[in-house]
Amino acid sequence: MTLALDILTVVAVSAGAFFFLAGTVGLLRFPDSLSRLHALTKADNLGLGLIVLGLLPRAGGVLGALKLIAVWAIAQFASAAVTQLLARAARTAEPPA
Amino acid sequence: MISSFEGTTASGFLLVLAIVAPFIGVLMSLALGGRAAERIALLLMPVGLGIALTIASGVWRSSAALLYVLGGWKPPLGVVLRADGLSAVMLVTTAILIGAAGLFARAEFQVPRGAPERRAPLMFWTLLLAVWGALNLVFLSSDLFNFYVALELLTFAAVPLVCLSGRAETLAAGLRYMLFALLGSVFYLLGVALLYGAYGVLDVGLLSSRIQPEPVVWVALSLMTAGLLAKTALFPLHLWLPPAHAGAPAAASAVLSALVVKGSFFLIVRLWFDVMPGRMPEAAAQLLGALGAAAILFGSVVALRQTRLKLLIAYSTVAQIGYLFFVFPLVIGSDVAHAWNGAAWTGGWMQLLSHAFAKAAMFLAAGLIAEAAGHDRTAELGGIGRALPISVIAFGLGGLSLMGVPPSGGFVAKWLLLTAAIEAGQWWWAIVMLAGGLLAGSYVFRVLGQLWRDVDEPLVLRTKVSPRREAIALALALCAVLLGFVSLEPAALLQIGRTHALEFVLR
Amino acid sequence: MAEFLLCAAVFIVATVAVGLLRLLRGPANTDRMMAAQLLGTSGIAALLLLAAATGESAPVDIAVALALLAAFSSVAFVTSASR
Amino acid sequence: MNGAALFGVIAAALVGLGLYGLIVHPQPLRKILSFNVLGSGVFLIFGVVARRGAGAGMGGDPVPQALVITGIVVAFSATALAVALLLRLFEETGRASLRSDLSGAGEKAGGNS
Amino acid sequence: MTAALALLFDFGLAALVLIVATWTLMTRETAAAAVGFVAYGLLLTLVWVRLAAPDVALTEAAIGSGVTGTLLLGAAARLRSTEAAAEAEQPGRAMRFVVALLCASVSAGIAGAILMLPDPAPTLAPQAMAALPSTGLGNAVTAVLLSYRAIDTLLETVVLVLALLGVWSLAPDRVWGGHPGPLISSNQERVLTFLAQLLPPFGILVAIHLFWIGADAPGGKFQAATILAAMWILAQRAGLVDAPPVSRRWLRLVVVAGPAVFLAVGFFGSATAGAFLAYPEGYAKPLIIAIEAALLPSLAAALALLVAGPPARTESR
Repeated sequence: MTLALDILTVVAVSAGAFFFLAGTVGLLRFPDSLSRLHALTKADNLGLGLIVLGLLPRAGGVLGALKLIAVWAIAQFASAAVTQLLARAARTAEPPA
Repeated sequence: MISSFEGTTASGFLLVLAIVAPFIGVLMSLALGGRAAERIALLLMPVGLGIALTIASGVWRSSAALLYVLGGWKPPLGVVLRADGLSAVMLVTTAILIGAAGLFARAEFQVPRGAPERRAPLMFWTLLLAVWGALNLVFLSSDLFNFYVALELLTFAAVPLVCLSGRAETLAAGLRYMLFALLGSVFYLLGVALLYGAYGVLDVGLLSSRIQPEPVVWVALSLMTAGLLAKTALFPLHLWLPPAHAGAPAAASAVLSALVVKGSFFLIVRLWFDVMPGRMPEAAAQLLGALGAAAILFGSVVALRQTRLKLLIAYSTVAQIGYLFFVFPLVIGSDVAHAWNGAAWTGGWMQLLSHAFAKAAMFLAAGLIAEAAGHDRTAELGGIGRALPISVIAFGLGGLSLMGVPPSGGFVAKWLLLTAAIEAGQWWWAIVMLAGGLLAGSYVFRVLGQLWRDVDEPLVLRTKVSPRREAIALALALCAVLLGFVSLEPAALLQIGRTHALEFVLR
Repeated sequence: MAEFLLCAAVFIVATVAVGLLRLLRGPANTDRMMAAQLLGTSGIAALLLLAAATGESAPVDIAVALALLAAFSSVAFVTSASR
Repeated sequence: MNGAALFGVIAAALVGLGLYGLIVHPQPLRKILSFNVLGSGVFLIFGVVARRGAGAGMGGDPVPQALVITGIVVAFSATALAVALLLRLFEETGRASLRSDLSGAGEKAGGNS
Repeated sequence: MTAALALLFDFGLAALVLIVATWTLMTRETAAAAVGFVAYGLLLTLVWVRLAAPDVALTEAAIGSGVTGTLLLGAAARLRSTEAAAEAEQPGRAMRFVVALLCASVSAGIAGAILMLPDPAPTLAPQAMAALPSTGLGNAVTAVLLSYRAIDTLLETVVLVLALLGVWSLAPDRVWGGHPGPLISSNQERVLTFLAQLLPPFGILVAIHLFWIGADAPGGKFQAATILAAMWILAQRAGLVDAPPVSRRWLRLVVVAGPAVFLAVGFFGSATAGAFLAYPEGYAKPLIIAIEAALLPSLAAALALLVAGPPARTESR
């Protein structure tokens, strides 16, 4: 059981780290603000989500797990809204050519 | 280490009250609003003066510092309040001057019965109380970090007072003052961090028993001193002072020039005479003296060229602050055995006190003149001497003390410093003092000449000036003069509480 | 396991270090804010990993606060820019 | 070199950087920002001092840590007051500069800031 | 292995802090610098975690980066039109070089002093720990703030009140007593409204959590109050609530209540425990929690109102 959970942790955390890498590369390489924003969302949603998932078995108690889920939920909702707001700001900053 | 603290002395609780009472006033004024602020302030003023006098008499009678251990936690973990002779003198001076400023300001910041709350009066009274509380904390605390909090309280109370009128130039002056003050306190805090890192204590007494002359200490103390110099507006860090002090309402200018800049000077003295007694390097002492000399010459020359009364008085503050810094080369440079009884020490404090009274009187008088004439351009104030003789006399008497004309407090101060300079063989400071006196004479008499000048058509006053307010300015000016008649015996008060420091000097 | 989690934290912070180039390069301030946003999220991830690796709970609380305030900063950015 | 010493050096560098910005930048807002960087450097020095004093089962000396918390709140208050002053100055004059603020004050000398 | 990893992490973090700080100070545009400052604050939070100061890390995240960042971002946006004029006032190259030299020597002196600090370092940690049981607390930082050095904290809350008074005192006379900040219509941005409805419940929960654990674990009133303040500002920015007029009695009472209760407990201590700000035996923890509970709304209101600025209008929504 613990081995399976450990494997879950390793896999999920590694996958999460990968999405952070992907998000960063996207943020750097994509040509315009909107597609960069898209890359950012990936890191925000999937990267953090997977890491939280991976850490859940190690949270040590219900309160710890709840906190982890709260972090994820807050980051999730906030990033969804913030992405829209930033997208609007980006559109007004550089109007499509 | 803890056992070296004897604990709270009798009537030590008064130290807490001296600090806390003004802040209780601030909170109540804000909560009640409207007319309450003025009443609370005026009610607290006699109470505060009573507390200050009781503390002073307690220090005088017991010939020892009063102590109060806050929260029952002795240093190094806790914080103590400590009132020595210096604290006592400063507490009483502050209470008198704050009271005078308050009585003077009533005409300007009164709220009529039933009128809605107005911004300026509410702010003036609460901030005046806040300045008072912050100064009392500076004088009574004996913990390096607590000093920092006191400095910040002082800044937050003083800056809004500068911009109370809301005019653009006072806003700019206030912002500049704020930036200088913040830079000053952050440098002070930096030094505190290093000292704590080296010795693990913040209490002045404990620190002075552990501190060693080593590189970390020199770095820390020079950073702290530099920060405090910026707040004291010692040349060349004086740029913020003239516009700030000239732009504030008269009563606030009086408090700022007479007391607030002295707060940071007081901490410099605490650092070099209590934390690190008698160990200031000769070169540093001479440097401070040289900056003081430059301040005297520069401030006086620029004051001479001012065309507006309040700016002239503000530049004269820049110059008069310079004299205070002669204490460092003269006390540290003279024969150490005589250092504490030395003329320089007493002269320095006499200068601080006489300048406080003289400058407060001058700002209040200038405020009345500006109020009556509608402006303070000296060239156009001819004939005001006839219209407001008492104010002009108050201004003139204050000026005499600045010049050092006998018999005034300023004379005694400058005479003591002068003789100390000659006795110590540092005649160059004596020359600067003489030149400073002559320059002060020129700018004071130039203005007095303009104010007394006869004009063909009599000056039309915009408003009537209440004789009571003129009397307050005159009374303060007379105090500055009368300080010259006081026998120097009470100067022994300045020595009380210095004993543990004395051991270091004599060793 | 602790070492793996620490490694992951180091890795994520390293990627962010590269991502901060976007902060420096811009060109628009919106891009810069995105980089700050990503930094916030990865900071949260790193704190969670650190907490799991060391067994302390404090970093998790800091992460919760960061999650709230990262969103807050972005809102402040957008609303002040649009005013 | 351990972590505390490393961050100590960084803190010293931040103080220098903040001081440079505070002196060189003409815009008051940049001065305020520089002040915040300078302040954070000072706080970090407290942090390093605290970390060096770890003991008695604690990762750091709690006294300097508590002082930093007080310091951060004070620095924020200072920033808020300075920013409010600056914005009011801008509303009144349309400018945000400390220069030539004495033009209306009839002052000739001493304005050489 | 772990130690090496940690050191690697520290080096990377230190380099990032230095790069972002330098860029923030040197970049041309002030708004960009303000964004840089937010990022800088986030990095500092990590540094504080690494320095084993989680209480400070929370404060830095909340105040240093979050609320200060908001203040700077807002001011930079307002002052954008003044940027070009300021450019011309920059001192010349030679002057900047001299200043840089001066600052470098200051840095070098401080760095030298830090490296010369004695080893083993003097510390009050053992004393703070030994005295902890008598306060009933589990968090030594909270004990320093509310017991050993309670006077600093008491006066610091007065500093906040004074700062607020100072900000309010800048109001033009004609709008005295009015609302701070510009008039914001509700439903301007649907997304923003959504966020401002969604986040505050979370924020309040988190604040209560931080407040509650503060006695025994990292956290406490300052951090909790800042989060509450941030939520209030968020709701204001979204136009959900209006900043209250500064003449409101309830508002002033909320601001004053915290320091007032603190003072009252202080005097209670001088009557019952022999010293101002002392706690009677066995009652330390409940009294400290009472002070913190009274401070929480006061601090939150003061912080949020400091960000909102001076009264600017008399018309309400």
